[in-house]
Amino acid sequence: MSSTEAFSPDEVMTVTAARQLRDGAVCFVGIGPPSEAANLAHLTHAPNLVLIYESGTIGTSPRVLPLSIGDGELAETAVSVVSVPEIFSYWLQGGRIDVGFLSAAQIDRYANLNSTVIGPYKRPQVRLPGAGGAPEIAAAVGEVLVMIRHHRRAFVERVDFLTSVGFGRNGGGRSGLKGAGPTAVITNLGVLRPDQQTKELMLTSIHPGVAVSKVLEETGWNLKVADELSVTPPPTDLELATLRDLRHRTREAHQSWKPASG
Amino acid sequence: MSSTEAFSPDEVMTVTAARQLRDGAVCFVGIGPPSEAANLAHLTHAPNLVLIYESGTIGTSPRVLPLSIGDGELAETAVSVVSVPEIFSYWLQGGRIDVGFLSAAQIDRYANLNSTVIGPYKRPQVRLPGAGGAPEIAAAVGEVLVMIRHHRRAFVERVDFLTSVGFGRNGGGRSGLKGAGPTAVITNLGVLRPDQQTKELMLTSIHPGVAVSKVLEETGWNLKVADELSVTPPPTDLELATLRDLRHRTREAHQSWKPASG
Amino acid sequence: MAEITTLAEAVAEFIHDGDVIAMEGFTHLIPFAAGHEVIRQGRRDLTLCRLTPDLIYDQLIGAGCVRKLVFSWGGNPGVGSLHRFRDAVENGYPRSLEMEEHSHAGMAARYAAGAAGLPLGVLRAYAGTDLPAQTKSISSITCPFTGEELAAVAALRPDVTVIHAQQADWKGNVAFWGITGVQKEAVLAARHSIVTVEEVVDELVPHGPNHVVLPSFVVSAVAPVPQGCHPSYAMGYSSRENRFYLDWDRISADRGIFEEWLRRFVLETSDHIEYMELLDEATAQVGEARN
Amino acid sequence: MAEITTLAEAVAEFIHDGDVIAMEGFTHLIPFAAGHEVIRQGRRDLTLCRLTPDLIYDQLIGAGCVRKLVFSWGGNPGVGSLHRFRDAVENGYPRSLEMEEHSHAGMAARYAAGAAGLPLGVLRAYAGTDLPAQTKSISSITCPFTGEELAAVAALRPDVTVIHAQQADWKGNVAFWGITGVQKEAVLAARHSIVTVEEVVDELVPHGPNHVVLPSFVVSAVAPVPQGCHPSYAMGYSSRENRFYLDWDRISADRGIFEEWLRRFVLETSDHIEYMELLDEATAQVGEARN
Repeated sequence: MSSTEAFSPDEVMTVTAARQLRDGAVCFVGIGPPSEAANLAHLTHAPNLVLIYESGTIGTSPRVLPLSIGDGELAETAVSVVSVPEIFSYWLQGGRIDVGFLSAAQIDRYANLNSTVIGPYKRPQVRLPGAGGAPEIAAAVGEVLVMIRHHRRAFVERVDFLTSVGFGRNGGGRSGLKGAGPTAVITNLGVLRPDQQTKELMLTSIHPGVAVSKVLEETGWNLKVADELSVTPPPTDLELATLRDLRHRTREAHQSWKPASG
Repeated sequence: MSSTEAFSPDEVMTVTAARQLRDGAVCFVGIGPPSEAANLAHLTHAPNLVLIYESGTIGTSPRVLPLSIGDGELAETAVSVVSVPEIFSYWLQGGRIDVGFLSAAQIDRYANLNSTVIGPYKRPQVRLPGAGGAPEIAAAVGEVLVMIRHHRRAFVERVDFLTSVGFGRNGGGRSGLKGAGPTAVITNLGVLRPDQQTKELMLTSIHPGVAVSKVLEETGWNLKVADELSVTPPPTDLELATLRDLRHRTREAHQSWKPASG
Repeated sequence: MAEITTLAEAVAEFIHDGDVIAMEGFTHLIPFAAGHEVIRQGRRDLTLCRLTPDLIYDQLIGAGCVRKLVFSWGGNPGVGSLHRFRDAVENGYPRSLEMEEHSHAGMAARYAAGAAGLPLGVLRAYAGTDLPAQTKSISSITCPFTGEELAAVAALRPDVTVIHAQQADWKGNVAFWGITGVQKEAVLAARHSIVTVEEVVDELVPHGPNHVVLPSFVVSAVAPVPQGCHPSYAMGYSSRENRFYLDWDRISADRGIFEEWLRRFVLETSDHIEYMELLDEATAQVGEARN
Repeated sequence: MAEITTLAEAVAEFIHDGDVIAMEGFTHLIPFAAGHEVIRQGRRDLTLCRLTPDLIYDQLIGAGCVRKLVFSWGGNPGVGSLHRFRDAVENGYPRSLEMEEHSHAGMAARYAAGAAGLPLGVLRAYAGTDLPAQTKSISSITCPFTGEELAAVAALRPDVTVIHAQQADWKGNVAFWGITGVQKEAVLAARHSIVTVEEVVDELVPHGPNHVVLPSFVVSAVAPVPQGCHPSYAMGYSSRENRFYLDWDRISADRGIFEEWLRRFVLETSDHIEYMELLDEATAQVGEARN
């Protein structure tokens, strides 16, 4: 089960993201791939992972993946449910969160994210949903994990709008912010991490069966590759079985559900 | 039952204070005489009076008078119980309170109140409990009712410490504040109200059987007497019976209880 | 004190052309029936405020009721775009849409400031982002104790806030529980408030997690509207109809299909009961057609 | 994650000489047992924070544990003065007492700012009063939107917050309900927190009005101490012992009587169980003597 044929790119992406979460961490989760990764971690190596959703549900244990950030099961299984103003003030801004997930339509070499517009703000070609909780997650959590599918339209030289800050337009943009910022960008092709000094994202791990040239081709800037490029350890049998079982349960519960990163 | 022998000075004080509360008003209540007056109003002419205690209990209907601001019965009979930060931010500061009660160790001619120290702040002769909720009640409620027993040590030319503002040291101190400030000072001898223009307190009503000279003697400044000085209507049979019944019930429930204004 | 009335009367009395309106509900308890009634009564030039202007605001925007949107995340949760919202922003259809854009934290702080009677909320927000350059209601203050610069957002004080709750009692006290979002703050920040409820009960007793009670004296009108939050849900009363969110992607993607849907389901129904009946019929027909 | 331990161990581990400590509880759920344990362990030079430093702080001040008091109302509720507090302020006995004095609204805003990770709280407060002239942690800001001047208070961030709650579960999640005061904010503002509880239960289920749950990861230590809030009360577990508040007026009014009380009931008891037993005995004797 560890051959490259045995799992899909989105499965390795989810499994790799899940592995970043240490047991006992307090994790601010969004819907879609982050929720899948966090719940996978919770069900495998991190049973004491604390899952917090921005709907105000703290310490949830959903049996199936929620379809929305405010599914009833999140409230029913939570240790505590608080208001939205409180989740952002006392919990996120209050520095109670170890790790947060973000995604976006565009990312640049300093891990700045755009989920607002493609094109100019006043006359966009594409109006995206907007910031949501992202700007303050980016600023306040201990570390940020970014999950984003790898293609040239997403990995751009310059984001059209800076919705949430990675390391700023020139890599020096975190002064005054508490968290460490993005520590890993997990894609369906590999993992990028910021250079310790320059904060520029480098390819540090490549998923099994993916060519470096493919990653470079799908990146819209001149992506640096780490001297010690590793190959992502493939999903274990347990990880794959748990993920697939979770997806199966979710599909049974929500007939309209499709794997968010699939 | 309307002869002056039939009721005590503290009873007429409580009844007179209760009458200031219109039915349906939202009232921020303190322990002691204000609580007695507000509950009397609630049991007589103002069944829709909303009682709020600073412990966070909104819309209470205690069967007996609470001994502390946070008695269990206040929570048990409340429509809603909220935290102390919330009661001060969303409810008091938020402008949701029509009328608040205050008392103090000292009051001056502009209805400024002192409940902090007698003597200099750093080396007081008497250290009093301090501000509590008073400064913001004084500033934020629609109108303030002051209940205070009338004697020369309390009615002073100049308060030793300005704990909560009436009309400021010179009568012009409410700029920027929302509420109307004190509209009545109810004592065991009479009722003082601010002059519309100067904001200086004037004796506007005298309780049955009390001589004006007695009030002037117990006031530490040259108290003005209204041209149309009225005599406080004596407590009705219903008011007296209700008040005494409330006190009786309270005494039965709390054996250690004594009438707070008695 | 809240009056117990009908939704139609409450909208007629409290919501006027040009008003600033907040219809809140975070995934849970979204006041859809009230949104439809605003469309039926033909309100125009509204400024709509909401953290997550999902389907309910897509419908109002598409119906031409909206001049300005104050928001922080405008998508169809778990599905994708809000096509009527995008059509208004990208193409000015059916009319151009002014925008005042924040983050969730900023919007929450704005309502909380409004509820607290303050002109501003102070928070750590927007750092390093392009939002402050676009949004006038974002500024900054300097902490007098530490010298730190912090974000300031202008208080949000809607003319009317509309929410859906599980219960009210006959005095007009309102109770809701589960995911309670920013509804309490949005109601307390507003001059008036309309609450649709699943049912009116004799006595409110604590239910479920995070039970919130709004006393009657902060509520203007209570209107019983069972399922008034469909396709959102009311914990203890209904489940989220995820299928509708998926269907909406198709309905809203095309101007003609949307306008036909709006005419048939909203403009030509008289109230939420008729709307739900028609929706049930249509769903049954689709079900049969699929079989 | 909270460890479930004894009160003595929790105090020994987390509370040190010179620390800034908040013991909160608004009439309800006041952590008396923890206060006694701090006295037993002989802590000195503490800065004590509390909206209402009632009997619990009167005891700590009289015992000589306290260098500074941060507060908003210092009285014996419904009874009168705190004589040990007054003796310290008026006469410097048993030592002089620094003060940082606020209003309730200001103290609440300071904890809330601490909980929210902000350096300041902004509120309408202290207008026209003499408090800002005495208190360095009161300042002002100007609203960038309206130009209004508003009060600013410095965030309060205790080293340790101590509270009493009705229940915890075995994971260390804590639940309390009824009048919940500022305890949530005080815990979230602090670096560490100690929670004494009436009981540890297998599962926390919503109880009574205003049910608050603190998840285990924001609590440092949970110690089961039944009646740990006596003579205050725990809704659902005990009633307020009003008699003790009246008796305290007499006990605390005289230095000698206070010091004898402190020696006998606190310093020479080993824990809260022994303290409560002794108190019950003494009460029975007084009862007999009165008959």
